[in-house]
Amino acid sequence: MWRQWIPFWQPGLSTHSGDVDLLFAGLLIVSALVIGLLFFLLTLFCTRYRAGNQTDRDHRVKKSWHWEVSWTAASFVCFLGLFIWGASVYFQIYRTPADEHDVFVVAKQWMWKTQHPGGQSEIDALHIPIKRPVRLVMASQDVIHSFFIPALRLKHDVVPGRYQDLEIEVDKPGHYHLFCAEYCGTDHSGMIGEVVAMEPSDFSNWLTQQAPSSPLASEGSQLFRELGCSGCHGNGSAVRAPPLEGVYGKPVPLSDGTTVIADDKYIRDSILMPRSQVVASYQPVMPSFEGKISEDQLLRLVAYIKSLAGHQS
Amino acid sequence: MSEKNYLTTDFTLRSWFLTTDHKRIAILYFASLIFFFFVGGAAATAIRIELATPQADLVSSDVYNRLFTMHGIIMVWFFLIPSIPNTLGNFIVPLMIGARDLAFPRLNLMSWYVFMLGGCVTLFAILAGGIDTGWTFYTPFSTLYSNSYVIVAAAGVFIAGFSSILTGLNFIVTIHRLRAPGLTWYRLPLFLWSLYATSVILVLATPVLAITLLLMATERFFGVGIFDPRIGGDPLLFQHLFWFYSHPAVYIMILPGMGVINELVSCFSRKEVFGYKFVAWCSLAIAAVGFLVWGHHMFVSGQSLVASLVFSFMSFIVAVPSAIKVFNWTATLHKGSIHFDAPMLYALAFIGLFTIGGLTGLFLACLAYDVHATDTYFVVAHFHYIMVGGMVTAYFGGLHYWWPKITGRLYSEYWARTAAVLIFFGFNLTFFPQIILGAEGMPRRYHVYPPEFQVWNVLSSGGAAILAVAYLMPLFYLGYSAFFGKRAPANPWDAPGLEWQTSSPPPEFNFETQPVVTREPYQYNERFEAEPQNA
Amino acid sequence: MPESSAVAPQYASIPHRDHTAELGMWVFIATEVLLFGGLILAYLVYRHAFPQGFAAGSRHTEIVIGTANTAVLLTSSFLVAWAVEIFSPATSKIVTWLLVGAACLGLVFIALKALEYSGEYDEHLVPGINFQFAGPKANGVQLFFIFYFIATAIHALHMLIGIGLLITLAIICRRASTKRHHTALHSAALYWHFVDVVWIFLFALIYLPGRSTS
Amino acid sequence: MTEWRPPIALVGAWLALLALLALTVALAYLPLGAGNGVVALTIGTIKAGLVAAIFMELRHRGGLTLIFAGAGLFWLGILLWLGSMDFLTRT
Repeated sequence: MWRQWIPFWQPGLSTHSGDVDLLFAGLLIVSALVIGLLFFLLTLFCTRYRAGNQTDRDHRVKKSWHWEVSWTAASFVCFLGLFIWGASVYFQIYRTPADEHDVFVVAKQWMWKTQHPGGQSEIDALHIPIKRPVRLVMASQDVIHSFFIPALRLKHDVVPGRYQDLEIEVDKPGHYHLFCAEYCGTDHSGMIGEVVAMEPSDFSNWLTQQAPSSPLASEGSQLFRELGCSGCHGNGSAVRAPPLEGVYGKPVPLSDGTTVIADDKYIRDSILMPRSQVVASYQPVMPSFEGKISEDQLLRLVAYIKSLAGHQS
Repeated sequence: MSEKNYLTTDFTLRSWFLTTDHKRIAILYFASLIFFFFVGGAAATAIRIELATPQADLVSSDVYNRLFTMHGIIMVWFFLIPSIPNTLGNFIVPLMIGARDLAFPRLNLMSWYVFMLGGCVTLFAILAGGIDTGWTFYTPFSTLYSNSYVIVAAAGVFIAGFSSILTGLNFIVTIHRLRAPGLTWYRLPLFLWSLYATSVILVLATPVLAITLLLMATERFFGVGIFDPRIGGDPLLFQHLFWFYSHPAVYIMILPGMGVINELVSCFSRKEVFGYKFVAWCSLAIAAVGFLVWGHHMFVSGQSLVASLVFSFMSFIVAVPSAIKVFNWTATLHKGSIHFDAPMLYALAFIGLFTIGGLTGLFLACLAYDVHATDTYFVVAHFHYIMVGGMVTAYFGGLHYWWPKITGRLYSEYWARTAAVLIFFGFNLTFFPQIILGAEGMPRRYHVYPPEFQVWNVLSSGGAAILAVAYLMPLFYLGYSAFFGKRAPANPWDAPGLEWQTSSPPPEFNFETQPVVTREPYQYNERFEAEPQNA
Repeated sequence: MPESSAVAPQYASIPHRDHTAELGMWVFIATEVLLFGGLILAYLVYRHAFPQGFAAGSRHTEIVIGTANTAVLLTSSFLVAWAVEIFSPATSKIVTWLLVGAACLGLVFIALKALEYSGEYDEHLVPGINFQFAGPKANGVQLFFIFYFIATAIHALHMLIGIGLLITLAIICRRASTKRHHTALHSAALYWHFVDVVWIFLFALIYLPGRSTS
Repeated sequence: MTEWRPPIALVGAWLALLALLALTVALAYLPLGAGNGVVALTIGTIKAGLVAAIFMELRHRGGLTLIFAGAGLFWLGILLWLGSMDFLTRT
């Protein structure tokens, strides 16, 4: 990478944060030039043309339009460049992540609860392996929160009522701040934690050392039975409901003629609002689980349905 | 004085509280705004004292949250938005266009009463127990989770909004219809162009705030509503509606400040404003394009990436006319004859601070950097550079400039210059560290914070102490001058504007005879000797 | 204060005052457009998200009352426009009756609206008070009815203000009708027509969707 | 004594409005799919235009009044366009 050749340049904690830092430097340089020019002119004019100072005040610039056009054009071109630069990095940061190592994040007043696919859960902390993209699937139990890791220059709001994907990757082991950046009530400033990035081997050690708990998918499987889902979706049931084996990640034809990809969001919506997107050739008979199931439980069910399609989680 | 002026026509309370004279209404507004400024300022002081240490030692989290909410609500709706339009604008607009009053004087008085009603309701909400939603009232926190006086506070803001609309309406119609003979659009002082642009925003954006707050309050009252995620409502819709008002509101706050700066820069460099037509149209361009950028508050909220892209682009576009203005003010100084009276010091401070505010705005408009900087102290510093460094500084500048006209007295130039310099340094010491804090990632609205941020917070709190003293100073020397200052002549700055053609203070109906305008604005006589003012 | 002259001191002449007042009214109407605009945005967003629910919700509104109300309001607007057109001291009696007629039609509108509200209350369609709607479209229907009640309530509030204005003007015309009241009447008429226009759009958004399907 | 009679334009506009009302209600029952919404709003716009042009006398008014009347609509357009853009382009 050409960036290594910039003198004194520290590559960031990740590719993305390095990009943002570079952008920041670019913005700083532009700002410094503008401020420098402006303050120079202000100082120059204020000293040279202060009242009582005998100086040449004739031949004032009267025709102004070509000055106006030139500095308008200059600012515009400069801004356009910054816009394109910023936008391209933004799209890199927020690109829809591929199916990677998933971690579920549930935000609630006032804590972060993270859960690994193996069932290991943490409060106000997140352990991840380095140099490997991790996909966070985030949901909020109550109000809007915002998942913010300053060291990664990365942030995303977690809005109740929907899932939010975010990809993170850290290149250096260490402990990094995790903040809630969207004001969320009394203990907003207490909703902080840390992201611990570890070498992959340390990470797997850490995973195995955690309090033994069943993987998310198996907890989901248990819920699936407890909540009565298996009564209809299970094999050999009397009610005709779409089978869930292998459905995750596949296109699903809907009764209104459209198709959706059965991703986390679709599964979540189908549990909470089962009749909004009904699978073609099935009757809309499923009851809504809105208000009967917490975000934690939802995530387990999603993990279970994913596992039915042979996904690791 | 032998002639009666607007202050001496009548001394009864009734003559003040039932007046339809725009000048007296301006004074009523002025008194109210000083009160609200110090209420909001007191909250700010408490916040800065609390943040001097990383732990919670002065107040609890709940109190802290109520403090910054109160600071925001009071400062935005009860100080910044009405500040220049309703005091200086109310006083100066009819004088500047050679009219005897605003188009609808009774509406003008009503607007003050509506404003005060809104203010009282909001103060009641604060005294009864406060609001802890932040000034942005984001749902679903405000509708379903907050245990504070949200509806009352929203009602206060809602009511005050009507006052804004009435003022904006009055200005628009006045500027269209009541200009003196010969006063064509291109002969209008630029202050009026910017107030006109401000009024357009007031009239077209405020109703959206009204309906948004109404929807929010309804949802809170009935426990179900349009933004409720439990029934499929979208909290982002609230943010869209809220920022459709609140981003243009930023321009409501800064455009009048820019307008004042035009007057000051040209008066104290004894030259016409460079590129008059460009500056005039830039005000309208800012007002119009300012409506297209609100989504830049939502780059990390989960709005669609396409929408973010459009809003970011528009945000860069709206920066262009602001940049043009800064360049034109600088060019105005070129080959001028610059006098460093107190108003000019404020104007120069404005140009510097506004430029820093504008440049930090570019950082935030830039999508990828905003992901890091939004909701941190970077944003706090940015908008304080615009609102406080820009607007409040311009307000003080304008206040000093027109003070002789308003009160008929001259203030102490020495104290005024001292205060201006002190404000400049206090301001930078308060808010520059916050830029750094933001870049390092300290989130805003944090009551306690990790200890590594303490150094910059202590600096900021120290600066705030200086700033607090500096803001108190004008209260004393201007207050003193209003009663004991030297009598001001009609035109102490030797300025050509119509407002200087009548006596100081002006008579009840402004002009004895209808003035007629025959030339462009800002035709300054170069050899002006400032009045010896150190009374 | 030296009042009692024909026009307030800031105006040069009576036409000057009248034009100024009319301009003020148009600015006010622009404000009002944006007030309803916020609601319309909410409507469009949710209709896009819940097309079925909004169609179902719409089918639960009373199209007969809605259509009758639209006709009532259009007619009332017509009467007001007529009154403005023929206004002069000579025709003050007719003008008075036209305004009273328009105001009465306004009251008919409000009465029909109240009837409709009570019907919806009985059907348990009032969100936040007694909303009950079974089935898959419940969320969309509920959002539709939240919009419906807020929009029509704000509209009805505007109607009440307008009725008050019309009655006031009718009384003025009855007592002492002079040329200078033409401006007041004209401004009130602009407001009344605007309320009418808002209803035309609310009618299209509330009552018409989903009629062709079931 | 004809001065009390309503001008023909007013009567015409009133009748046209009632006719359009009947038309829009009738068309709402035709199964046009997404076309129903478009038809309803188009007819609504025509009706609003009639009210504005004839009842509100915009056809006799100068440019300034037209600009003021249009400004509200223009900004309404901004609100609806940019406001719905987010929701229409979400993935």
